[in-house]
Amino acid sequence: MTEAAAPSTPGRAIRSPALASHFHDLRQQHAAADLGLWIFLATEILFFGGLFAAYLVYAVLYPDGFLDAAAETEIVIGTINTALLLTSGLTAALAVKAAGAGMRRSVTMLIAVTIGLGLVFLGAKGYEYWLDLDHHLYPTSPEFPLAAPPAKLFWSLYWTMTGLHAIHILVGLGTWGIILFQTVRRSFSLTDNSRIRIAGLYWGFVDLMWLFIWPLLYLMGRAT
Amino acid sequence: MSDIPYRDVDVDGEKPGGRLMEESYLGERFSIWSWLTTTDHKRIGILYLISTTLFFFIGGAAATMIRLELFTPAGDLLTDDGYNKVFTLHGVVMVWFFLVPVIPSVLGNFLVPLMIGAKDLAFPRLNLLSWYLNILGGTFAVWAMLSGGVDTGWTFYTPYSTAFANTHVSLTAIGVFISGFSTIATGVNMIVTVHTMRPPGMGWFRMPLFVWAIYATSLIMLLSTPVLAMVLTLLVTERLLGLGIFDPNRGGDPILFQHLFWFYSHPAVYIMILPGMGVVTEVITCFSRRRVFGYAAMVYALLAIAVIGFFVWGHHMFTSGQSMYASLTFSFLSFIVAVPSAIKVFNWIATMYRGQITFEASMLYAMGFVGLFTMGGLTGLFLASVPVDLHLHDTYFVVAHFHYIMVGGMVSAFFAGLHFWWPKITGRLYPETAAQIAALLMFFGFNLTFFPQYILGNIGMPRRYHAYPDAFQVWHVLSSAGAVILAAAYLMPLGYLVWSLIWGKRAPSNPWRASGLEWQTGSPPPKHNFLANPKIEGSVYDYHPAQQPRREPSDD
Amino acid sequence: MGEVELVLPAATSAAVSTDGKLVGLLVISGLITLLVASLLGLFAVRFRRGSKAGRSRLPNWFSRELETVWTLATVGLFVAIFAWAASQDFALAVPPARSMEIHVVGKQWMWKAEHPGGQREINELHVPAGETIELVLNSQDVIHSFYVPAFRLKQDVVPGHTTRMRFHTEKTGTYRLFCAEYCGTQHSAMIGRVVVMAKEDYADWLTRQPEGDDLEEDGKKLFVSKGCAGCHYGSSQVRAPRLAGVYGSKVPLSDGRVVTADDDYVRDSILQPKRDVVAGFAPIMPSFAGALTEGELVSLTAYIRSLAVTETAR
Amino acid sequence: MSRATQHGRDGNRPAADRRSLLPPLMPELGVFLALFALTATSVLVAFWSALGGLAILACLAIALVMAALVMTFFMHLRSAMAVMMLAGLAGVVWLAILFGLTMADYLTRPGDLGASMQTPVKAETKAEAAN
Repeated sequence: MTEAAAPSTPGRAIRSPALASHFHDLRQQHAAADLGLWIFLATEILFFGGLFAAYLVYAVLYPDGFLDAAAETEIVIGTINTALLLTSGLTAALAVKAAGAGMRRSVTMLIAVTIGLGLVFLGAKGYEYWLDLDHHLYPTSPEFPLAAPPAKLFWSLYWTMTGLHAIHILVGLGTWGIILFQTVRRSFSLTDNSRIRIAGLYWGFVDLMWLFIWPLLYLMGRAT
Repeated sequence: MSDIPYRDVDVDGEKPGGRLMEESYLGERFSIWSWLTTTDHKRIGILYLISTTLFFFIGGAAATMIRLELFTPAGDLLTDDGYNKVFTLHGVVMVWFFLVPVIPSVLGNFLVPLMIGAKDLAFPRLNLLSWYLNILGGTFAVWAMLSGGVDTGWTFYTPYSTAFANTHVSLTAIGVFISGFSTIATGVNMIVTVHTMRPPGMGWFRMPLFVWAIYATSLIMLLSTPVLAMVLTLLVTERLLGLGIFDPNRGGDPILFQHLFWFYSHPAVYIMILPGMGVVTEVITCFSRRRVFGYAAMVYALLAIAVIGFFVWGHHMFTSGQSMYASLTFSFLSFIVAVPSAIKVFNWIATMYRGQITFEASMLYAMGFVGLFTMGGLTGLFLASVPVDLHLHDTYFVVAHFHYIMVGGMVSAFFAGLHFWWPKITGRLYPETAAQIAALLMFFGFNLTFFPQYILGNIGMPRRYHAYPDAFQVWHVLSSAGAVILAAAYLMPLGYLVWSLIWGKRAPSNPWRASGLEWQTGSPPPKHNFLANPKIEGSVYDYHPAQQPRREPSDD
Repeated sequence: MGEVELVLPAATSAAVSTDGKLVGLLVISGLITLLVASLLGLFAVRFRRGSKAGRSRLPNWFSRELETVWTLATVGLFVAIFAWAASQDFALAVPPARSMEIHVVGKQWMWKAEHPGGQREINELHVPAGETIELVLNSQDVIHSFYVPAFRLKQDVVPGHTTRMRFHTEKTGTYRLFCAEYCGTQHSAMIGRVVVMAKEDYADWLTRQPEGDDLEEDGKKLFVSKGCAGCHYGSSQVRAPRLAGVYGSKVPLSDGRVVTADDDYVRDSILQPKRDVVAGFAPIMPSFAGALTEGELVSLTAYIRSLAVTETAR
Repeated sequence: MSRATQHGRDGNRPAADRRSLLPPLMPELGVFLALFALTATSVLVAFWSALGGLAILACLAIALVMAALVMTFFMHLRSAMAVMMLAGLAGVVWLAILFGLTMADYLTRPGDLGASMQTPVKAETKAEAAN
């Protein structure tokens, strides 16, 4: 990627206050930021991958136990949440696009909608947790309703997967919140700064993980 | 001992950097606060040097207690619990707070931008954050130790760690988890820097092998550490929240923990050794005055180790009840991953062939590295073959094997690098004779400590034993005696290096007349690394006859 | 005391062949180490700065060829060692015609063994020489590892799994037994000895053991005392499958699968009765997990196994 | 930072365009509709396909397609540099290594996998301990 460092960039970019002193030009700086985040996302894939590996092993060891246990999850809430996340994925992608075009009003609105959808997601998740606890679907609950031991494995994975995903949503919402604040304050250049693109990438990843968590936890064991 | 060449000779066209102390990264606006908030990769390298040294001596103190306890067969110095906590502390601190960060974060941080001719790493603030995370993680681990310790061994095997240990397992695991973020931050920084920050002229195959080594290491860090993070998360949720997925009472499989754990921890061994290989390549080429033998082969070997290293983790599990077919596959792949390591050893030796070899302390360390790494690597073959491993697994043979790699290899390489770049880092020359004595003492002490452990393993002494049968005592006494020498040898550099900071001679910008870009700037370098763009010309390791007097002018 | 030990006795056939591999590897790696060390030493002396040795430049093709040669040589050598070592695995994997089963339970911090005749011992294991013996290993708590250096064998004992360790004893003697997998506070006290005795001595030893009921007898008593007989016996009220002749047969399950009733199946049916319910029966049996010890389970299984033998053609 | 400099830097588009409420909606909106359709398909497959317990495999296949769409369009992998695709790919390949070699153990164990797992017995009577 030496090309990125080639000294053939227009002077406009070099003068930008968004350019850090150790970079040659904005193109190099943006390439570094994007690559950095993609690499980070690769590590995130492997982070969740450890959990998916555990799921795979136990689903192969105890296929019936897992089908039975998965039938107890709240599929309606899960599916609504899928729709919410996909919609927020759309608004986030559009926000990135708008930022590239310097459309500040549009960026502000799209980020606000993204945050709103994320908050609704968390709200639904919270309600779902409340229902789960009400049904004693917590592995240490003395009244855990499912008899086969592997059901507790499934529900441990359920809480861990959705919990870690929710933490990622929280981090994403925090990031969006700060960026929204900065956008409204006009404290950074939409086009020269890569933070909206970075946040958009991260949010896309959070979407992506849910796309796999959703079938594994909610769509399992529904066939009649 | 040997005459030290080129001490007072500087490169042609000396850059103005080294002359003015106030321009250097060290002297500029000195205050504690300016150091704690610095984003300069060189200063962060120094911060890491201080913290890893601290952790090294904490881990070393634990090692000393282990060796003292094992002096006699009966468990007399420590209680059994105490002993278990001490070896756990030794493992946790040495692995995660010394070996993993030491070369990438100290030397890598300091040198990678200098070596490729960049002003800084791509993400300077992330770099600083990584140090704070490392310190925070280490604080958790040390806090766990001070508030009663942890006794699971650094491997945290379930179900002992989840359901039976009453010690501070979660606290320690959280500490290691946090340090994992630090590792990932460093890895991201290094990879992005190498990809995007090289100036024109610094092509991929123009990079010094140290940079390649850090690049390969970073790949492993990034691809393995997240799985460790997950397995520790699962461990902690099982302990604290009852979300057990390794619990046999629920049909959980403790072997799954081992799979996930070793998916990280075997590649982590290469995180610990690859940077050492990079350092040794720089040192051997410099003091042999030779271009490295087989540059391309060295690069491919590094990358091959990084990739194949992920396919061999099951050789830690031959006795666990893992399927025989899986064991044989892992065994085969483990033999294959030894090939690129062997290639590197041959290349280092071939680099010395027809060289102009001098024996500065770094060269002594580097030669020690080649020998000890060879022994550590070859004994790895014993453990890679299934029937022999059934006997030697979890014995002192394993302990000796990985200490040959980690201590004989990695620690030697770190000292080689520390001495080699000390003049660049501090602007001071260290006393050569003292350093040479320390290097030899370390080599001797190391072998006396760990060679008897091969024999102990072979006669059946299991790991992590607090008391042992009398028949093993002779070898334990030898080992403990070696440890005393080793401890003294480790204290020596602490003394003379600190001494050199105050009384050492000022270093010229290129005391070794080495070829890397880092030697084209002042010692210590100025804040922004280079006052003028460094000259990237010729090939890497261009140890040219014109730069040095040689007897045969026909050479090269 | 304090004698120097350098060579381990080889008490099993595996030990003899492992020793072969070990010595072979020692010779190979010794030679390579010697080669590396002497080249390092030789070059360091011969090409020290200012020495008279010739230093003309090597042609490029030479270094390429050399690189290829040693790469291929290393690959060849390592693959050969692998194949040689792996051949032993394949040999060990073939189950012997007949073997003597001894149940061993590892728990913090002791080894408990139970012989086929019901004789029990703790931290000791007596076995006859010249026999193929299969240890059936279970753990009651954490992972342990059954390690007899003189056998050159160790096998982890993992809770949740039944692991097996098979060996053919060759040499009589008393050998050390260790727990090789770290298991907690008194890990280093989880040691004992394995005594390999001549067959006659072993038979003699067995008779001298205190009155241990044999496994089947033990199991029969448990079958009554733990309440199994209440349902699984002919006159009982609750509908539950009879167990005579079940062992070793194919059992149709309520979900359509057919399984073979072996040790693991019996064990699981006791501990997790709802998992594999026999066709035609309601899943009403309670789990006995926690109500039975590992030893009691072994006895119960042995009793159920014996029912198969008595009922079918003997 | 002054408002004037900011605006100067916010691209070369005319001011009116920059003030419009939304950026061009295509192709993101189209992709979004496709994702919704796939979500619905996934639910249908999960409930009413003839695959029984294996329906989850079909759902995961659909999830893969959806993930590819999200990466390509929402995460702009389309216009990213090759090395970034490589980074993402590395994550997936290494995941395959983790899954593959772990399952290489579990799938080649002798006997029925799930049935060979047992519940260890924790409680032990005093008498047994004393024995």
